Amino acid sequence: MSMTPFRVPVVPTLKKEAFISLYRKGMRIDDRDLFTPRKIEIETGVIEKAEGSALVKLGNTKVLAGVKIEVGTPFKDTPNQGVLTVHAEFVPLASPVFEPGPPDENAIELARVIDRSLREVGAVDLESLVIREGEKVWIVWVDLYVIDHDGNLFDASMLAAMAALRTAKLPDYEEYETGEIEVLKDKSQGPLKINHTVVTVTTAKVGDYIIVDPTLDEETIADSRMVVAIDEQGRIAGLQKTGEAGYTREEIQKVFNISQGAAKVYFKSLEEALARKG
Amino acid sequence: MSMTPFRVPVVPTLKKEAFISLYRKGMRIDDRDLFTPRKIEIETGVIEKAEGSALVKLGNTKVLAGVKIEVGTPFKDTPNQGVLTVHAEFVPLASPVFEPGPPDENAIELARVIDRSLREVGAVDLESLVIREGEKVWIVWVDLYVIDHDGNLFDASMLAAMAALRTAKLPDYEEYETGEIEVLKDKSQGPLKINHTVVTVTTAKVGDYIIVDPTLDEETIADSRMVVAIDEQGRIAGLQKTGEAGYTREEIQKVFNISQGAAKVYFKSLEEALARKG
Amino acid sequence: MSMTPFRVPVVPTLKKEAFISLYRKGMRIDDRDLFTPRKIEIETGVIEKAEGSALVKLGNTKVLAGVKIEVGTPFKDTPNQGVLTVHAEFVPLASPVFEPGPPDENAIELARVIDRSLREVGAVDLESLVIREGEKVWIVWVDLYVIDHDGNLFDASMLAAMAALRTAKLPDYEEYETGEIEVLKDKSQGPLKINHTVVTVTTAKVGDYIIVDPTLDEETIADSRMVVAIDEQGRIAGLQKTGEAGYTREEIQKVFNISQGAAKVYFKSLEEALARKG
Amino acid sequence: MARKDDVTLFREDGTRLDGRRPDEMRPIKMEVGVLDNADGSALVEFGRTKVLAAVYGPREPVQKYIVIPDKAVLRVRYHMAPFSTSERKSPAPSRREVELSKVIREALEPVVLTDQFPRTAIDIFIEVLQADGGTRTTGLTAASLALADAGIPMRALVGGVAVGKIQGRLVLDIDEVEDNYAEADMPVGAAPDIGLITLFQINGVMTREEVMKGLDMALEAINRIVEMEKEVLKSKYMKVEV
Amino acid sequence: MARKDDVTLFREDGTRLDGRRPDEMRPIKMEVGVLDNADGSALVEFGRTKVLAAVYGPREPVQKYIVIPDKAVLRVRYHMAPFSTSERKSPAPSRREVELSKVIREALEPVVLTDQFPRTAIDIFIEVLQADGGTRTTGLTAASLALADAGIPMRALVGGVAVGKIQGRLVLDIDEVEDNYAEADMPVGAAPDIGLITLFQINGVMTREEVMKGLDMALEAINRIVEMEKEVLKSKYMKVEV
Amino acid sequence: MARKDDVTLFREDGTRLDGRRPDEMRPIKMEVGVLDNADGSALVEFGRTKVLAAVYGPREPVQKYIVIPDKAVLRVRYHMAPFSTSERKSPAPSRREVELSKVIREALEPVVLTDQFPRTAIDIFIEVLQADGGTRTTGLTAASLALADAGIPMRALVGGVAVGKIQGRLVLDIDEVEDNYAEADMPVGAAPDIGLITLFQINGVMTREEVMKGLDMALEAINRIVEMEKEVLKSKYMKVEV
Repeated sequence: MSMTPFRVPVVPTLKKEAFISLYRKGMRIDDRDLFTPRKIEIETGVIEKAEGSALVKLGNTKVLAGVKIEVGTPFKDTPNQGVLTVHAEFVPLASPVFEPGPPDENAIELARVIDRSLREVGAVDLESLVIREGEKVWIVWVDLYVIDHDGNLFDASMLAAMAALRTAKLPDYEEYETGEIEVLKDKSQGPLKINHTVVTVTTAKVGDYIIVDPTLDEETIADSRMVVAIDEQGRIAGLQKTGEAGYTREEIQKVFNISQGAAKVYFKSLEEALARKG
Repeated sequence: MSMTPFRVPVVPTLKKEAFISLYRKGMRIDDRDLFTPRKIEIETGVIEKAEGSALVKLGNTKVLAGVKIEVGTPFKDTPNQGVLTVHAEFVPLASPVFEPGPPDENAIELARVIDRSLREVGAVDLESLVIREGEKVWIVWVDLYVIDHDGNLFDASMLAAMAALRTAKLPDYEEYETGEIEVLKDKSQGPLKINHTVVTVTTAKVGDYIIVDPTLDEETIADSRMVVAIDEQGRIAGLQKTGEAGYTREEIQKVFNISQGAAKVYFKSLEEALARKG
Repeated sequence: MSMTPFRVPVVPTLKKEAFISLYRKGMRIDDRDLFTPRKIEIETGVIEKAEGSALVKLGNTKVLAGVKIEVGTPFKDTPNQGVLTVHAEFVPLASPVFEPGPPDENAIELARVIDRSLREVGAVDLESLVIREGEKVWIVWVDLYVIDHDGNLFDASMLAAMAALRTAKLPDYEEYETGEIEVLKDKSQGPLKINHTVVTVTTAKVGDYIIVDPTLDEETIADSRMVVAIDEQGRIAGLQKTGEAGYTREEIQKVFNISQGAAKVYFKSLEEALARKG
Repeated sequence: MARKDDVTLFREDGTRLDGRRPDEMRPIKMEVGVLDNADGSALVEFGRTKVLAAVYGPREPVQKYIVIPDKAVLRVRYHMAPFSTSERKSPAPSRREVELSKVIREALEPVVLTDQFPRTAIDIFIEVLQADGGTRTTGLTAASLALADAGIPMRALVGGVAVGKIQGRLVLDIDEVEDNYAEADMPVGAAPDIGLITLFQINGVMTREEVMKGLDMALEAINRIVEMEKEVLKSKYMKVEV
Repeated sequence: MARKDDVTLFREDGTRLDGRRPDEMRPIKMEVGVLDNADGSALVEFGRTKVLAAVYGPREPVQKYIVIPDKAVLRVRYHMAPFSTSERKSPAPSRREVELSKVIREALEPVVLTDQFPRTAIDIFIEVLQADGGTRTTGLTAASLALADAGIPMRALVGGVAVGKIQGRLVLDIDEVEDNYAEADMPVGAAPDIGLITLFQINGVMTREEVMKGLDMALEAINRIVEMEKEVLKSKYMKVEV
Repeated sequence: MARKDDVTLFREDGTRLDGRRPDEMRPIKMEVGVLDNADGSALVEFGRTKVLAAVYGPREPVQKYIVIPDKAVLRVRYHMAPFSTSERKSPAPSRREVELSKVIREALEPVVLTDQFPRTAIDIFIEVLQADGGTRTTGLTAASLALADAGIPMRALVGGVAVGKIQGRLVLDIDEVEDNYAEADMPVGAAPDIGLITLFQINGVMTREEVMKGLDMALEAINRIVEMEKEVLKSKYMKVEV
């Protein structure tokens, strides 16, 4: 059952007014303009035992993504494809309000939005992950681990997922006469085949303003958010309105303008980090 | 752990006295006599995508039954039989006191009583559900969905289950050389083979009175209830005392008298509805 | 999440002082000295339908162990070994503070300490439990059922586990041409092969004193406990510090002295009980 | 579930496989006060079926919101030990255990004087240690003894036994093998001193005459079971007095 | 997930497999007040998709700690009946159902006047009885009607419909078969009377132009859906008056 | 579990496979204040083992009934990230994680001055980011640093390390490969400044002499670990002062 979340009623109203009066001047509390994401740091290969990994810092938000690749069974209706699974955990060390336990609706929504965007652009070449058609394929697990929450978990998570996938290696294996597959964890067949790259851009609606990459403070006073997935060609590859307010048609146009701009910043940071890596 | 349910202590006592003084005159608040069930409406085929389905209205109580038939593995000790599984959910839209979550003891008891009665009379011809002995059989799922609770969920659920099963179609399938079975959802082999029909009759004990088909108001003030399953031949095909009071031997005799009478009403309604359909 | 357990703050302090002043004289409330376990009663074969079973009374603490042996699949990395699994339940009839539900951290810790000790000494001959290498092996379930809790559940549980295993019989089976295995519950291949015997000795630290086999009253006021597993040769076969205080190096030496002494008492009781039986 | 007609559950002389007459119960053992922590406890055996029951209360429940203002809440858990059955039973409560916890609670509600202890809980924990047929009725009998042992005021003691219909014949106190081949199984619980049947289920097909005949067999046996309960409680009481 | 390019989802005349034009909705049925216990209820059908919604409240929630001091808590459960899908759906809530419960709640938050009922809960239960595409938007429509039927004050009614992109073409109100082969699926919910889009998701790849064109198709359809809602509510209201 | 005797874990010169002497630890890295939201945090690495710890509190717990009138409740969660192990670990807490959460909590109880914060909770979250042996002792070390970083008053800092017995020889700070072939594994946690061993487990068979010798190896190493903790905390403190 989804439930209206509790927000302290008085304080945010004052804060919201203060924020809006800054927005009116095109400014934000952290000296950004309305349309620029925070500083982005992307470090890959941070978990050597994972097939791929990345730590993304988006301002003070930190998300760790780990890619594990294991042998499993394909879905019945796609016998000639590997499997991609995205899972997100909001571990309690990331925020005073996260509680231990199974993923809540926010963590589930995040994982599903990331998962759909990766899937719909065909980010991972699933056809290349077949070991024996209909029987044995590679399962690619993308685990998103939010470790410090200062707003905009979607964009940081997607960058981390993408950076981890782009640097992931496919393990080698041996096939026995019995048909059993043994994964050779220490040997690699080469990089995991990635066909497309996608980012998400989250904007928040605060009063009449649309701002990109909201901090936690801004999310708290925001009316609603829009998460737009965008591929290398600038196409829309997924979208999720999340939050309690509605949007006018005009606001949606504005969201697209802002998102397509910010997407370029994200793509640039990502490609630079990956180029540095090798 | 089963726990004494909470009942408001004062109001029901007054209501109970009022109801009993009516019973003394052979009357009930809804103008029925003590031994007649409420108006019964049975509509089948309400969920086209299910293999069988029925909506039963017993007074204001409404129960939807859906039958799904899938391929599965037989139980080890009955390799030459299909499998019948009954599941009940008291979804929260049915009553202000139902909470979302896994079935509670009442829903589990209801499903198990219905399941046992169907099984014991041999309602579904399980032998006809074998695809490959010991390996592949049809699994018949009967899902009972209580959507409006005004008392006597047992009888309404059993009528719904029976009507859904009696109108259910067995899907056709194709067997591949690999031995795999593909179910052809849009084609049917013909009706699911039903060998016997069974109904349950629920009576409530209120003071010295035994009344048939209690409403929710009557259940609230009842001392106890007896659910008697009865087959086409009038035999007892299952029984469950449910509720907090005990019965004398004489009261049990009386319950059987009343139940065998009411069973005929249920059988008649059921057969008429099925005849209209077929 | 593990949480500091609640203890009433005032009463135990007084009780603790009273207990310590007895310990100072080398005495305990139940007339034992500090280094002697309570009276031990071991009865085996109490559950005829289990492959092995034992009821152990250690003072007023009572633990029932049942061994069930079933056919299953070996672990991938040990294809030529059977499987030993230890599970403990603190059922609510054993203590006013046990609640129904899945095992809590105390029951899990107990099961894991017992399991590790049995495993590390090689108590059960796992190699003798292979039916078809890599495919079918015997799974030995040891279920520990605490039914009366008066302290020192570890030692009573280990004695019960050991007595049940030592008297357990391996079922016979029939293998069909299809490769399926049918267990013949009523026939036995002979005793389960046991290679080593192990006991645990629990001591409690109360102030400056180390006492063996604490009662529940003593556990309540104890600073900490040490569970030492000891094999037939007097070697240390496992250890677990459990409880909220730390130990000095000297205290640990003292714990070993006391534990190795008490282990002999446990071994003697166990062997006598098994000799009586056999 | 298997109902092979080629299995014979009766010998030529009409007795059952274990030598019992159709109306004969298995040997019954009852012991009270077997546990130290519980306020009351009992171990009851019907043949190889062994059930332990313990009672705690009346006490304040941990979850205070469950109390009822004008009486005690009865809480009953029927649970099977993992080693009690032929195949190991997972310790998580099954749907069957959930149902039987309810059925046994409702068999005790008419006899426990819960209105003497408003706003409290009386907890009854039933552990099946060995299952060989008739566990719910053995459990009910053990619960009755444990309640009495705990000094909980009761209108009357209750006892229980199951009647089976096997190859057309009614038999008392069926065991597991008989149950596997029975046409019907009818567990009955009753409080003979107040003339009330408090547990009543039928699983199977019977004529009404068979039901009433079986019910009378059960009630007659329960009379004897409850007399045994009284003996056991009296002898414990007397022992205490000595 | 399957996207076989050899499947044709359009006939030669440009109509869809079921004969609809690209911008044509399936037949819609709406009925309110279908349940007796609920404070408000509605059954809505878009073609073979059938969704039942019920509203309870404003009421005091059982778990009192969830209340909010200055408004009502909206609680929404989107749930699929086990028999609603081709393969039986396990009744335990799936991750998809958890997400859609949130998405639908957030589509209702902007229209329900929750600040009129502080410290209460308004519970909206949505049961998908038959799933043939568009269940979330049909559910949103049913929820809107059930809220109105319960007399909960609202800023505006909402309705929803999904637009799909199939073989490069935009089509309105896609059904399950179309969804299986769609390049993109875009569910939209809106409150036309206050000009707000309150539910908006895209699953798939579209150009920005396609999105805006599809959004306009959806908004135009939602206008008609909300008009139907008003008709149904009016006729029920009038009936009551008679 | 595998203990093949044909595997050699020592080189001819007596050093281990990774070149370490038997009493040599892996390279250790410690960093504090790595997270912004937590009141205190630390990242500690022992070779390839990486553990992150965060502390929140003293704070009022959400579930108010868990408080203790005369001291703070310590709550500890030891948890492994799904990507931390060779085979992906399911995120649901395993029985092992439940046990280790308790063992680590009990290793911290003797040093945290919980009586200074009655009726509050101090929450310690330990996330294993990469597991290569010694995760519980690395986690304990990280927790000690995070507590100090959070400004929680402590009697002393604690540190931990595991000693292994491999092919009859005692070795310090065993890694995963060594652990897989070890005869015994003995994790030790201690607070050298107050002379207390606060975490102590043995998994395997050892003589008493071996245990004491291994314990001394561990305690000597923990002295060094705790000195490193002090250095790291001092340098952070000094940085803040600048």
